[in-house]
Amino acid sequence: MTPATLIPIPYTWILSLSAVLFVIGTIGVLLRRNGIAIFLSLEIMLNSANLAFVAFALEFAARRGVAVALTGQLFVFFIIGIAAAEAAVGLALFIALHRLKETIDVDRFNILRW
Amino acid sequence: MPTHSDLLALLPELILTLSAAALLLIEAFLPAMRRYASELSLLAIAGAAWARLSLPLPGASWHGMLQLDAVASFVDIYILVAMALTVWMAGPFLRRNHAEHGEFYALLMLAAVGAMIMACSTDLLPLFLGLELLSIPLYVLNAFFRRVPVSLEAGLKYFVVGAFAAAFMAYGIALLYGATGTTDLLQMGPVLAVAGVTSPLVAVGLSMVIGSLAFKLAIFPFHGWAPDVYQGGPTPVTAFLSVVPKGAALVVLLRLAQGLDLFHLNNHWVWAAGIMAVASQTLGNIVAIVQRDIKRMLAYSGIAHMGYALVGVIVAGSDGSSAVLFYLAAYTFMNIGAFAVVALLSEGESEPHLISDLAGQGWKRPVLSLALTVCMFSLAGVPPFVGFAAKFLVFRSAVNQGLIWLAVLGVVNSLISAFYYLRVVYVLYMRPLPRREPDYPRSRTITAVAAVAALAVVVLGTLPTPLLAAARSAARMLVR
Amino acid sequence: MHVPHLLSVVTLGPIAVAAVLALIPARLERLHRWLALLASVVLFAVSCLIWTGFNPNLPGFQLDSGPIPWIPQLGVSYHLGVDGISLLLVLLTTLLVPVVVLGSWRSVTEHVKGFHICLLLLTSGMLGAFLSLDLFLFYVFWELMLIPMYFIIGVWGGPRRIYAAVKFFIYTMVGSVLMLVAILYLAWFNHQLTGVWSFAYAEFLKTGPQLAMGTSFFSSPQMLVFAAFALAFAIKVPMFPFHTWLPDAHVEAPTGGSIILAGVLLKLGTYGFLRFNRAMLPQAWEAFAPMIMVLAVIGIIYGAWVAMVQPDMKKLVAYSSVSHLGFVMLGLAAGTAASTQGAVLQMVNHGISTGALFLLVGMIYERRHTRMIADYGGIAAIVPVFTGAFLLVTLSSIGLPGLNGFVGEFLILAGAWQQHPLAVIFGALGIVFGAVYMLWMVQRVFWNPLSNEENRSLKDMNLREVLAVAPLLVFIVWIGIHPTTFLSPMEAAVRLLLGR
Amino acid sequence: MLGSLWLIPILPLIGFVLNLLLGGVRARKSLVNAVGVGSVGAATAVAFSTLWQYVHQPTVTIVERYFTWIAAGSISVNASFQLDPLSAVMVAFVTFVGFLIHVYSVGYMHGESDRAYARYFSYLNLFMFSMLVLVLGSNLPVLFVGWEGVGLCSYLLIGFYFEKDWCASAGKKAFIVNRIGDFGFILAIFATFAVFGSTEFTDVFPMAAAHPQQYAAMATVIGLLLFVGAIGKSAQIPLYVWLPDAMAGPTPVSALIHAATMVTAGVYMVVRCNVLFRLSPTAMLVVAIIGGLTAVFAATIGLMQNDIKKVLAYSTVSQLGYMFLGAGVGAFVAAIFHVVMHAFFKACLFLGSGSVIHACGGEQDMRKMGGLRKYMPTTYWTFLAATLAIAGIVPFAGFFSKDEILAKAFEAGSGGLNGHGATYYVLWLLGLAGAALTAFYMFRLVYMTFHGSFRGGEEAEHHLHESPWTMTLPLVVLGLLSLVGGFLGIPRLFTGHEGWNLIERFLEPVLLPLGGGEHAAAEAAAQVSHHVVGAGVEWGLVVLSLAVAVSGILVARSFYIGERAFERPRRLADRYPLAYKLIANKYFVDELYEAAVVQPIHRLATLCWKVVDVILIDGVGVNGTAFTTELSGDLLRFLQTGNVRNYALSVAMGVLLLVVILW
Repeated sequence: MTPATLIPIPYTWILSLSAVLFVIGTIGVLLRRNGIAIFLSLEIMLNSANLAFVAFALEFAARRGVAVALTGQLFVFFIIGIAAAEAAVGLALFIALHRLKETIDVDRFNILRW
Repeated sequence: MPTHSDLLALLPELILTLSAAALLLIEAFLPAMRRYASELSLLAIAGAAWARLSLPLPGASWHGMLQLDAVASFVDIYILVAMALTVWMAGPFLRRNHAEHGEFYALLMLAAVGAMIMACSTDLLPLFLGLELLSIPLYVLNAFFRRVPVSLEAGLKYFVVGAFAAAFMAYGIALLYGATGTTDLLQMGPVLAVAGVTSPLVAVGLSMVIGSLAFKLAIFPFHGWAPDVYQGGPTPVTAFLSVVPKGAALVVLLRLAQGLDLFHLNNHWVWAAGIMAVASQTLGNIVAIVQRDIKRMLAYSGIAHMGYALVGVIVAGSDGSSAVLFYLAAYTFMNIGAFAVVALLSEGESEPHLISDLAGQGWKRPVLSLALTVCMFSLAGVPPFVGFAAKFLVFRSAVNQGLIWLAVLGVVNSLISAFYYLRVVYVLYMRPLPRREPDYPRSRTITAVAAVAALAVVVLGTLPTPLLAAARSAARMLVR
Repeated sequence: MHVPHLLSVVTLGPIAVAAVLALIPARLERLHRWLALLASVVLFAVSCLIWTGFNPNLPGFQLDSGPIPWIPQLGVSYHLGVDGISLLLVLLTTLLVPVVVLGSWRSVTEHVKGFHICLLLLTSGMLGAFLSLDLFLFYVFWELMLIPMYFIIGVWGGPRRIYAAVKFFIYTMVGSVLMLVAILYLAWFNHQLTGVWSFAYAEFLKTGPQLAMGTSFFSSPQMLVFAAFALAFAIKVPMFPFHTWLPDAHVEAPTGGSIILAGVLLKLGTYGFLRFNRAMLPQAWEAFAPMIMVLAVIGIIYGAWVAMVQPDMKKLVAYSSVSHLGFVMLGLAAGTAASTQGAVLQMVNHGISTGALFLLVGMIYERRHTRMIADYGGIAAIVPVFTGAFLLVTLSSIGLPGLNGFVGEFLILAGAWQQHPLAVIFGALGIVFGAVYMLWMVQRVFWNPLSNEENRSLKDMNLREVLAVAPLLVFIVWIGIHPTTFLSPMEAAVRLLLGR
Repeated sequence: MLGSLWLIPILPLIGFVLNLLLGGVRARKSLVNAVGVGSVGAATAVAFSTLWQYVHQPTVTIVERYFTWIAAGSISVNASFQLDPLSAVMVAFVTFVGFLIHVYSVGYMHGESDRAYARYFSYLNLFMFSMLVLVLGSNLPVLFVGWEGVGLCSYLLIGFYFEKDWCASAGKKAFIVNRIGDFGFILAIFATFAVFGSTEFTDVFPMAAAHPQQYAAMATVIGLLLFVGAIGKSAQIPLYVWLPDAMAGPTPVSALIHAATMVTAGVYMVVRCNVLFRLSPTAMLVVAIIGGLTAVFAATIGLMQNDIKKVLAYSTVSQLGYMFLGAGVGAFVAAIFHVVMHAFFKACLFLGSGSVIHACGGEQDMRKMGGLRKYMPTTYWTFLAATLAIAGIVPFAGFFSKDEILAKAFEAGSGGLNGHGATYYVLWLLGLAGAALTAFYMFRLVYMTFHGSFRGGEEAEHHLHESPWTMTLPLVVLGLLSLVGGFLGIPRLFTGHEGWNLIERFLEPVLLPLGGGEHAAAEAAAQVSHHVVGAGVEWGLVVLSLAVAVSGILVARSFYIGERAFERPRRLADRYPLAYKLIANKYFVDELYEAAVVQPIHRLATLCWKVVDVILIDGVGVNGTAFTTELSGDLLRFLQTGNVRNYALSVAMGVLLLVVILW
């Protein structure tokens, strides 16, 4: 096998996928009531951003005829790291909440309102 | 590989980060030292401030990703001062609530570092990092009293909406990157000037970035979290939250507005931002009128105030920018002063901070009440307090830019705001002490914080010249 | 004798004294009272120095203190100056302050320290507003008055004091916020013309008249700016539809508060009209004068009528102020030299007469803790001295020739007649109604059979109270018999001001 | 003395101040007398010595300027006095009568407490001061000072017994009704300033007299406005209502202020401004009509009053009417003449009635009097003299003055003055009728009071006594003056040449000749009419008026004397119940005013307060706004559901919004 035989996927497809993912994630955050589910939706949103970055990075690399467009790729790593950090904090929060109220249904947390 | 000068440029941030780490270690291995955590962090802040003031400003560094100019230093100092006041009042506050943990300060410092990074970054990458570094500790800090339901709830809400907004930020940056092929604002500007905003990628991306910044500022309609979080979170955290992220976000917005020259780039921008500004002012003020809890009221007032500040951002230019920077400083003092008093005039964290509970305190706690009164009048924008000078500058910039309608709506709004600020004052002085007198704690330190803030409000209000000079020179850097 | 920065001494002195009082423990009430009294008397003495140092032949501003750059980046400067018009009002203010201190000697019993601090801050605010020659500075002083007055009404006031205090504050602010925008606009316009940032009154005097008049109200910068200023001042005066804060504020405020409110604060409105609207925006003034005149006449008659049916003495006097200030506005709107001078003099007269009325009402309130006219009647025999004083003040306020009130009204109406006889005819009706409501009150309070036994034990005025009223009575007669003492200093200033 | 006119009013002013202080320390009455009466006495002395010098030198107008009172812009008023024949006459009788009445008061008021006594005299002195300023003032504003001053004093003195609410009300009524008049007066002053640029008599009148046509129109305006003031002060229709109530004051006050001096100020002012009136036929006519009507109208009311002072009050109103009639027909001198004569006999009448009331222990109802002649002869004879004078019987004072006025009215009619001949004839007839009525009600009063037998009950009769000398002395003096005073102005008719008409000759210079134009013609016409009316006609008039007066007296005699006294009037009343009711209730004028003026205004005021202020402006406007704001806050707060997902939604929506706008 030689790389030459590989058929590159048009970056627009990847972009579309990321857009779809982002929308899915957004809708997930807005509709799901379970804290973990919301949290996962957030992860989806972030990862859709990653996809977009990668896609653009590929495209730019191709256009500029360089091996890799660094900025885009870099960003992905940072976002992954940040996602991890958010995960840590988020899960900790949900555990504390569960301790307090035996539930992580976010709709149940509305003492503070009006 | 970062050069020596790059490291030096970030010395304040480094100092804070290291001392944060140190505090964590102390927390782990020298619990006895806990009691001095607050003092230690004050030392660290002082050090950072010294570094920022004494070291020369290198300007562009880190491959031009960071722009350490007068603006950055102005904001850094402002962040450090705000943080110093917060930390100062945090000591006795935590002691009172038996939550004296070094992490608190460590997290505060990290958040501050995040804000400082945001303030100086001209590239979207460090900007995003700073934003997250600012947000994540704050998620934790809001939920710091993890046995207090409201505190946890505040943490939850800030986290969910914050992360949501952050995701938007990330995706928005991605789109901008896609549209312009760069994440550097300074390079982005010319590209956009050619391309224009009409391309969907840019429009959407820009909207997402601006939106998530507006979220930090709690500008309508991104304000939803603010009242709940303010009300629920520990008071010093609220104080910090109400000024530091806003400072950072506003500066970023200014950099965007300047770098991309939004004012001329797209005339829709003026309308969009104008509507958001006026809406925040109106909603904030009108809803604040009916609030019973003073922290919640201050949250709404904060929404309104960011509305005023946004007017300056719209105007941009040296006039607008300097006005915004001045506004930040002014807002810090009056807001932190108010929260300091609130921290003292409450029987406990889980208790609501009802305005009506202040009845008659005016003559019982003269210094504290006077400080609160000064802050209230200043927030209402009554001379000779700094709040007036700030509003004056913002509206002046609007009028000079021909945006008289923004100025008029602004002053009308500050008129409405007088309603609820006055209520606090008359509850303090004109209502009798309740029969069952609330036993509010006494703390020299927090009183001192309040007094210092109030003093600053008066002095900066009567002699705004030096501060204004600093703000203007900073703004000049921004415009150039 | 020459004192450098005399005006600054007068304006900022009270703040300094207030700071001193702030350091003295609150429990030393007598000390606070005496210090405040001493300070206010000295203040009056100093303002008399201004009077002696004042050259009535110079039309412009004199004894300037400043201009000292204050916020150079914006062209804001600290600049005080006095001309014949502000001179009189400064004298009035400083005359009333000691009266207030004496009048509050017994009536203000709690938070004595706070009261006197507020009073002194208020004094600074008023004097500053009269003297400042920089519109930023003026605005600062103008708003500065709000805070202490808010406290005076709200803390030491009557049962509905909080409502009254907030109403006063918001009402006044409604006007002043738009004035702020107008000032900003003027500054911008001035910069367009001259290229310098400045808030100096002198500058605006030059550039203000050059504001375009436009075709319609909303397309006319000058008219819009005028309206913004006018609203602020009309509320302060107060002119007819904007007057409803006044009765509440007066009734709820403590005696001292009412005296200052009626005596000085209202004058800031009329003063503002003269100093800013009239002088800076002449064309717009021409356009608005008829409207102002109509409102003024309405105010004269309306105020008199409503006063007539008031059951509460303080409210009656409050509405009478609406009527009297209507005369002042009529004089200003007519705009002849005579009517304008009359208006300025009438500001002083009203300050003295109405101040005295509030003082006297306060005295009797201290004794019986009611202001209802119905609770009195036939007390003349029991408190003859008080009756005499009250009668004299009443006569002055209904404009009996030989007392101060007449001179002012006479000049206003006589001066206005040359331009607008119709307005004068209606205005003069106010003199008739004035007699009706004042004398009716006098009859129901002092004459008639002694209806209420509780009044039999009323005490007549004591020495302190006599001392508090005496200076006012002296001026009532003095201005009535020899008004030229007070008319001549302002003549040049008024001529200059109208000359524009 | 001629150099210091200010001395005359200043003395009473000093008296006023001193008496106030004396009252403060409750000084002895004798001290108060010394100050009160002394100061006025001194003033009188100064006045007469001044006048003595004045009449012994060519009659010029002396103006003394003291200082600039009010000066601003085009308005400039001097504090200055002027002495000319007119003010000379006024000063003379004001000080003289005033002095007498001060003396009288010493006796009349001795019952008061020391404090009240001092208060009384201080007010009285203040009145003298104001009245003298009024007559000496050399320009309208200064005159106005006195004008308002006397009004104030009348207010204070009517309400002297302030603890009686009707006295207090009467005082207030007097002041306010006068204020309505002053409204006109002060407008007249403004108009004068506007037209002539000055209000100095010595500037205005010559100017006006020199250019009649030029100033005719404005003269009408100013004249009518001035007359409004006069109507108020001199109690003419429709503003006479305060004077009868003013009788609530002590009787000497009624005598001095509400009969002799103050109420005649209106006449004085009209005569003073005669130039302006003569320029304006309209004004003249109005003055004449008002005067004539009042003369009769008041007289009819006087017919049925039973309160002795009320009768005199209405007779005063009526007599003032005569004076204005005189002025209105151009008989300015006659008007002033009548003012002076009236001062003598009406003061005498009031003082007499005071002495009667004093004797009857405060009783004022004539139905409870009668037959007092034998108890108090001095009072009776002086009173009778004055009555004959007012009735106009030769040779008493009233005859000459009143007859002069009627004659002039007739001349005006026959001469067709200003082309209103018919009207003036009617007015003359009214005057004649009034004369009859006057004679009737005055003698009714005399008969009811002094003749017949006492109806006041037994023990009241024991207390009847003649008054002390302090009271009778003034009576005697005034009685004599009512007898001989008229000789000051004996018309040419009697003596054959003008020379004997002293007062006319003395006052001539006050009537400046009008220069040129049709006014001169009118003047000439008026002059001519003098001679149109031949001596025969004049004698006829004299006889006629005498006959009328005598008939009035006879009717009164037949009504109220003898065993069938009081029957006829009762029968009349029964026959014409309506007329009786109407007159007995003074034509319900007070009630009318109450219903037509006072109540509506009061209601309107209440409406302004309760509806416009409280409901509209404050309720809807102010609190309404505040309420709306708070309400919208209360609604908007529910956007804050507390549900985190909604916040997230709003963020998403916000971004969407931005996209839409920015795109």
